[in-house]
Amino acid sequence: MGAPRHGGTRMRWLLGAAAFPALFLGLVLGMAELPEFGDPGSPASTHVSPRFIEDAAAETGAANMVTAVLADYRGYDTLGETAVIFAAGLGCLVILAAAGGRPNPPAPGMSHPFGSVILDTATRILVPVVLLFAVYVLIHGHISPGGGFQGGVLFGSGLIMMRLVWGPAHEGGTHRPDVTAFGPSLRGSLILACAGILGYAGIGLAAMAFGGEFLNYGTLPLGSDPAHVRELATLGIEAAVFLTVAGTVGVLFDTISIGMRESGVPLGSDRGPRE
Amino acid sequence: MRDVLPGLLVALPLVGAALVPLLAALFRRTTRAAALALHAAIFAAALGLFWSAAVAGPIRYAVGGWPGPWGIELWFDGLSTLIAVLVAGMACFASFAQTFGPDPDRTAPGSTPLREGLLRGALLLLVGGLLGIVATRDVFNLFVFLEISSLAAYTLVASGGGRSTVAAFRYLLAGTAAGSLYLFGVGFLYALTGTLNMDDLAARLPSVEADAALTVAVVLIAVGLSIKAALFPLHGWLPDTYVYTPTPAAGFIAAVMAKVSAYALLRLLGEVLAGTDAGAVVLEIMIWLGVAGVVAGGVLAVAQRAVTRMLAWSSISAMGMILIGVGMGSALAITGALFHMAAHALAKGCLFFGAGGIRALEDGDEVDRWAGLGSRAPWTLAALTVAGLSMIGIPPTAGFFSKYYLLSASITAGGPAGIAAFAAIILSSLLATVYFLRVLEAAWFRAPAEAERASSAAPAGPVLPRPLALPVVGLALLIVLTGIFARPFERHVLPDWETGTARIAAEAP
Amino acid sequence: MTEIVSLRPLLAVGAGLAVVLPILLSGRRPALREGWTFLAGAVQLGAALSMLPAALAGAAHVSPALPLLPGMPLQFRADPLGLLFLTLSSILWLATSSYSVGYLRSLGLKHQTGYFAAFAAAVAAAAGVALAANLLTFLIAYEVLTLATWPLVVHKRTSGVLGSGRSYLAYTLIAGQLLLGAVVWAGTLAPGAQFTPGGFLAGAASDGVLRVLFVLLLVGVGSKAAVFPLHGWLPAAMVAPTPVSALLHAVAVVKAGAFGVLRLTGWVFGPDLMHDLGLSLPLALLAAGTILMASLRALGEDHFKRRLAYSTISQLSYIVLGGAIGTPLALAGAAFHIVAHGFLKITLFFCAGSVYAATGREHISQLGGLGRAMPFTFAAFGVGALGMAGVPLLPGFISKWNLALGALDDHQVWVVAVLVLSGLLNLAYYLPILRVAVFEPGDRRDVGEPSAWLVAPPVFAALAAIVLGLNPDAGARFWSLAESAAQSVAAHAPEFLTGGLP
Amino acid sequence: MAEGHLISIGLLAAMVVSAACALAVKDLLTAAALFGAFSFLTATWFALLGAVDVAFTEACVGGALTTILFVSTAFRTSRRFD
Amino acid sequence: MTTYAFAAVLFTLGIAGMALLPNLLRKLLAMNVMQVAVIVFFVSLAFKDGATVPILGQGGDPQAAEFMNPLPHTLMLTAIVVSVSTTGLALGLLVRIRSRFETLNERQLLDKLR
Repeated sequence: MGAPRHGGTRMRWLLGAAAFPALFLGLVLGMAELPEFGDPGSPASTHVSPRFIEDAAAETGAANMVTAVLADYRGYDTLGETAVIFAAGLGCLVILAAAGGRPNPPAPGMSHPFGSVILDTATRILVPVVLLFAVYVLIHGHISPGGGFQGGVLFGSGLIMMRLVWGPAHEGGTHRPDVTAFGPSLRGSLILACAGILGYAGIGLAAMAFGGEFLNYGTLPLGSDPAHVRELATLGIEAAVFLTVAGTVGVLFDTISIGMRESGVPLGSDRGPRE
Repeated sequence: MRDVLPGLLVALPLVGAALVPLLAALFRRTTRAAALALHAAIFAAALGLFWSAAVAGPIRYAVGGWPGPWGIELWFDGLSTLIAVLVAGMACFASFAQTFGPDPDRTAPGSTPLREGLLRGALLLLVGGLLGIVATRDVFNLFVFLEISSLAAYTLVASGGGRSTVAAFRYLLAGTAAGSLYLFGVGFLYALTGTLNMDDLAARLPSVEADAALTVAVVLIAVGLSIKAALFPLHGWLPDTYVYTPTPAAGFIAAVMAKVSAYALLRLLGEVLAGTDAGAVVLEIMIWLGVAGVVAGGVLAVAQRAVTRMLAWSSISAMGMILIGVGMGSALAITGALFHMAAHALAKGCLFFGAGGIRALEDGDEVDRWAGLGSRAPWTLAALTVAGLSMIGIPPTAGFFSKYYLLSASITAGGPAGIAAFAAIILSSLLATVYFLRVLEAAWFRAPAEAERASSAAPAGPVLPRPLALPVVGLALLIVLTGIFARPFERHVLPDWETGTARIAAEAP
Repeated sequence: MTEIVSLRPLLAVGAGLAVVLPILLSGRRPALREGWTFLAGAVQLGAALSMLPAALAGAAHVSPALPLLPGMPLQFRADPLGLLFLTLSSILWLATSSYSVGYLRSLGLKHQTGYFAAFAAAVAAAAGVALAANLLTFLIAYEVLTLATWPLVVHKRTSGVLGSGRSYLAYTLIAGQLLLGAVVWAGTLAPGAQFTPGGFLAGAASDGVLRVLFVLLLVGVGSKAAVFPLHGWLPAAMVAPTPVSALLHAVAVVKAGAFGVLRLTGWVFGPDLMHDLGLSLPLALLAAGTILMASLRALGEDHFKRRLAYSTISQLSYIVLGGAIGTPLALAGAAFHIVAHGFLKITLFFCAGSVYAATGREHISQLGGLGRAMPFTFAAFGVGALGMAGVPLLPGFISKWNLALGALDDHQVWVVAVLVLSGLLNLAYYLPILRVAVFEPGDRRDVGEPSAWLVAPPVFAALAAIVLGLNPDAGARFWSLAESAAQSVAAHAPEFLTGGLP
Repeated sequence: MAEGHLISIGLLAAMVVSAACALAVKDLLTAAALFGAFSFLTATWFALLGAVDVAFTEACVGGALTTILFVSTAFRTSRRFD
Repeated sequence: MTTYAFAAVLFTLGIAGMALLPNLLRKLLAMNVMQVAVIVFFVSLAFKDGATVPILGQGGDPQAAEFMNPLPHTLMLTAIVVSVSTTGLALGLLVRIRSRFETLNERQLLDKLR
């Protein structure tokens, strides 16, 4: 944090030697008085959460209680969460990619494809499975563990695998066969991420349009049985989150590791600071 | 009206933060108009909420239709709507200033339509985060929006390139440490009470016997939010951050960023945790930290040669004063703290827009860069003078009245802390007099440096480009108006605060 | 004291402020710009005179209360003391404005627009100080006065001038902040802090607290009234152009300080509380010490305006002395001395300015032979000097006479001795100036009376002083105002006061 | 649940050790690898405690993504901490 | 109680690392450890003896004691995402700092900054 003048390293270690044991002791003393680990009668287990356990399935139609709380009871939290990861994507774009001026240093390893045969065939087999599994995780979010976030990251890691093995989508010089063309450019990832946030907030505003509070899916005209309506809306929410997370993971990887620039061309073969 | 505005207030910024970059990415044209329209809409929503909260009493809004401790609630009383109006208003000025491009560091990246769109999206995200903090009634939701506003702020700080990236990284470390400390504190509270809703927490906390755990929770939350609010002695990150941030963002961040964390501190320690004796002790300590902050900030501001760094240290002094108000807890003190937040936000925003612009155009940050500017641009400098006078606390600006409230609160509080606070506030005004009038004297009464006058006829033309000059003059007008029409401030904020704490006390089992 | 709610007090205070913007805007047409100043002066004087009969009949015009802070509105009341100071400052503002026109034109000073705008703001602030109904309004007007006069003091903008400007600000703003603290404290002890004849703090807190509060308030107003330890800024402020010095000394700033001390002793604490707390005697001694010290210092001063500055420091302490004694006669004498000193000192400053404008000489030793060259100026100077010394048939005598009677009512014989001694000292440092000017030879070849704009004001002020000396109630009935002000304070402290009015 | 408790303590100990090593080691790639191990150990502990969703997320978001980013930063900057 | 203690150990390790390590990248690692510590603490709050994973089996009337507390799990999903986002942004900053100042050592950076 606010590091004093460099002459102060001795002082900094001294300060550390005193402050951090005190912090640890305080935490442990405080923890001693917390309810016992695993005690079913603790306030946390008896006050608010019983309703989530007992009524989640009936009220929101989701078997996975965590997803029920995540998408429905505390859906506003998850909107904030999506905004957080969107902010990270935006930040990396502003800092690394969308800058006119001086280019970033060339990235030695990452921006050139490995291109060994074994990796090539393994990727051809693995990537479709990963992407399919990602979509499965998204669809079954409210029944089995998983959901928008996990699906998004898996989808993103699929993209990353392709980037690693076959190099960035727009190889400056020789163009690998169409396979390498798959995967969004930087601008595409940003559009994906924006679409996710707009989708999520859109569903929330739609609920308001039909007379409910913000993000109150009960009012949406998606059928008669309210639990079923909420289940569908949860799926919509998860899909929106999926888009944002997938887009942002793409942006993070492209800007940080490959150093891709706004023009979508990797840095290595960049033609001058600003077209 | 009352059931639509809360949703709009929180949704519009996030929608805007996604829409503006989308437009920039798709159409590659400037997105100035769209951003300004969004900020105006958000400001209108905030004003509407302020009006309806004042007329028809506080609004409780259950997001997602789930009330009480299960779902997340938003709470709009005089207190939170006032800060919302302040944030949304300053955001309009900042958005207008964002068309002003030059950054302090020559190696800063040039501007392209996509980059401009992204920066506008970051500002909207920052406003969304801050409004989320102001509106929420749920302690974990507060953490989420604290992180959104912080991440957006790191981006805006780092957009200056070069040295601002280092300042942004150090700000990120401090901010994340603060967030984790706060979250740990929330974990303790959740373990002790089982709920995350502030009203529910306030009702259940007095009946908790685990004193040590409660003290740890209060200390963790207080330290976490104090780092975010740059309260002395946890202010390490602030000077570099405010100095190296590009001007449009610096004006907004310097004006409201730390204040919203101070508002969260006030909400939690002043209202929710006030019932616990650990809370009372921490509040007492905070008064003394505030006093130390006021004095240290003032003294170090006097010691600075660069204007923006001087303004950064004077912010630390002002946050100290707000801390004193929060610490005392009496209705008068809280009104003083809030009024000082408003007055300081307007004045500091105006000064940073002015100083940043002058630093960029005059290519230097020292006080004598300001020599002779008064004759070149009288109206802009008059506005900066009004802001300076408000910082010192000269009537009829708003700064005078907020200091008046704080002084009378510290006198009625009495005791050693009260006297120390009284003396500290008087001393801070004196220190402010020294370092502000030094700048104003240079601007109005000192001829430009000989070298400059010899080289070229005093460079005529405006001192600030239009996207900065307008916010500066507009904010100066607001400062004087807030000063004179302090009554609505007192009539709406005061009763809500009293009824708020009284209501929570009544609900306790 | 019945109250008539009317807008006239606001008109009196607002006239100066309202005219600031037009002056700034009409920078290119000097004639129009001066017109604005005179218009504001006339409006202010008219409003003051219109409130006169009511004040004398015991009723006071009160402006509607603009609610500013809990329990402390922004309110103006035209009570006798306030009206006395308001009328004096508006008359002298007109005189100084006409003098300024001539002075600035003859010396061709730059930034005249800013000068007149700041001047108008300063006088408006002085009017605000005069008519303030409670401590908060007094404080706000007080701070605005400080800021309005700062640009005037540093008008010449050279680095030396800026230095003395900084010292001026240091004294006055530090005092302002202490006053802010004291006003807040008083506001909490006695909500509303309205000025009430005879004081409103009786029994509001323990004696110790009240004494500390009194010291804080005294430092706040005393620094402007140039009481001994806090007088440093006044001589340093002589770097300002002469009309500004006239403003500082006679019209607004220092007068506001002295007026503040009177308010403090008569309307905040009140004479009997002062005596109970044992504050009267130390304050009186402080005032007496200032009188003598400043007079001695003036003897040794060769710079013309700085000698006048030290004479002001000593003359002002008469008012502080009157406030300290607290008997009705002493208060009436002190109040009237505000007027007397106003007219006399402004005459002396106008003469000093005319000499500087005509010959550029600033030191008394260089004044040789000017007496014959500038007869009217030095005649007026003679009247002013004699008036200052307290020679009968001039206003100075009336205020000193009543001060002495008031002191005797309170059995303070030593005060009379101080008054006599200071009278002699006045003569000791004023008459040599006349002697040098009239009798000593000096080159006065191309020296003559400066333009009419520069001669008329001192002569007018001298004549007014003479008229006032003969009939203190002439014109704006200053004496009856002073007397009714003292009477209102006395009415609230019957058991303390023994002597009646003559 | 006594024996479950024992495994949980064991995992926690392993987590602390791997975290401490990750911070102590000088070479960035080793640190990234150790940090990956730390994340996956944490994910296993979450699964042990029945927090399956959190385990899933920690494994792929915390473990995989963060490690990839750290390794790629190593390529962008320099392998040795200076 | 011992589980909470481990969370405290990790937290202190993280904060100490952030404050004391000279290299910015290692500070970032320490920051991640600190954030994981808080997540460990929350998850340990959610544990109930004799309860299973908070996912409903084949219907039937779920009882509160049978399932783990889902609320902390939800909160921690958000906390993990927050920690990854901060790390991503921080790494972006570090790449930019490295390219501009050729060092990631805080002491050398501070000298270059002044």
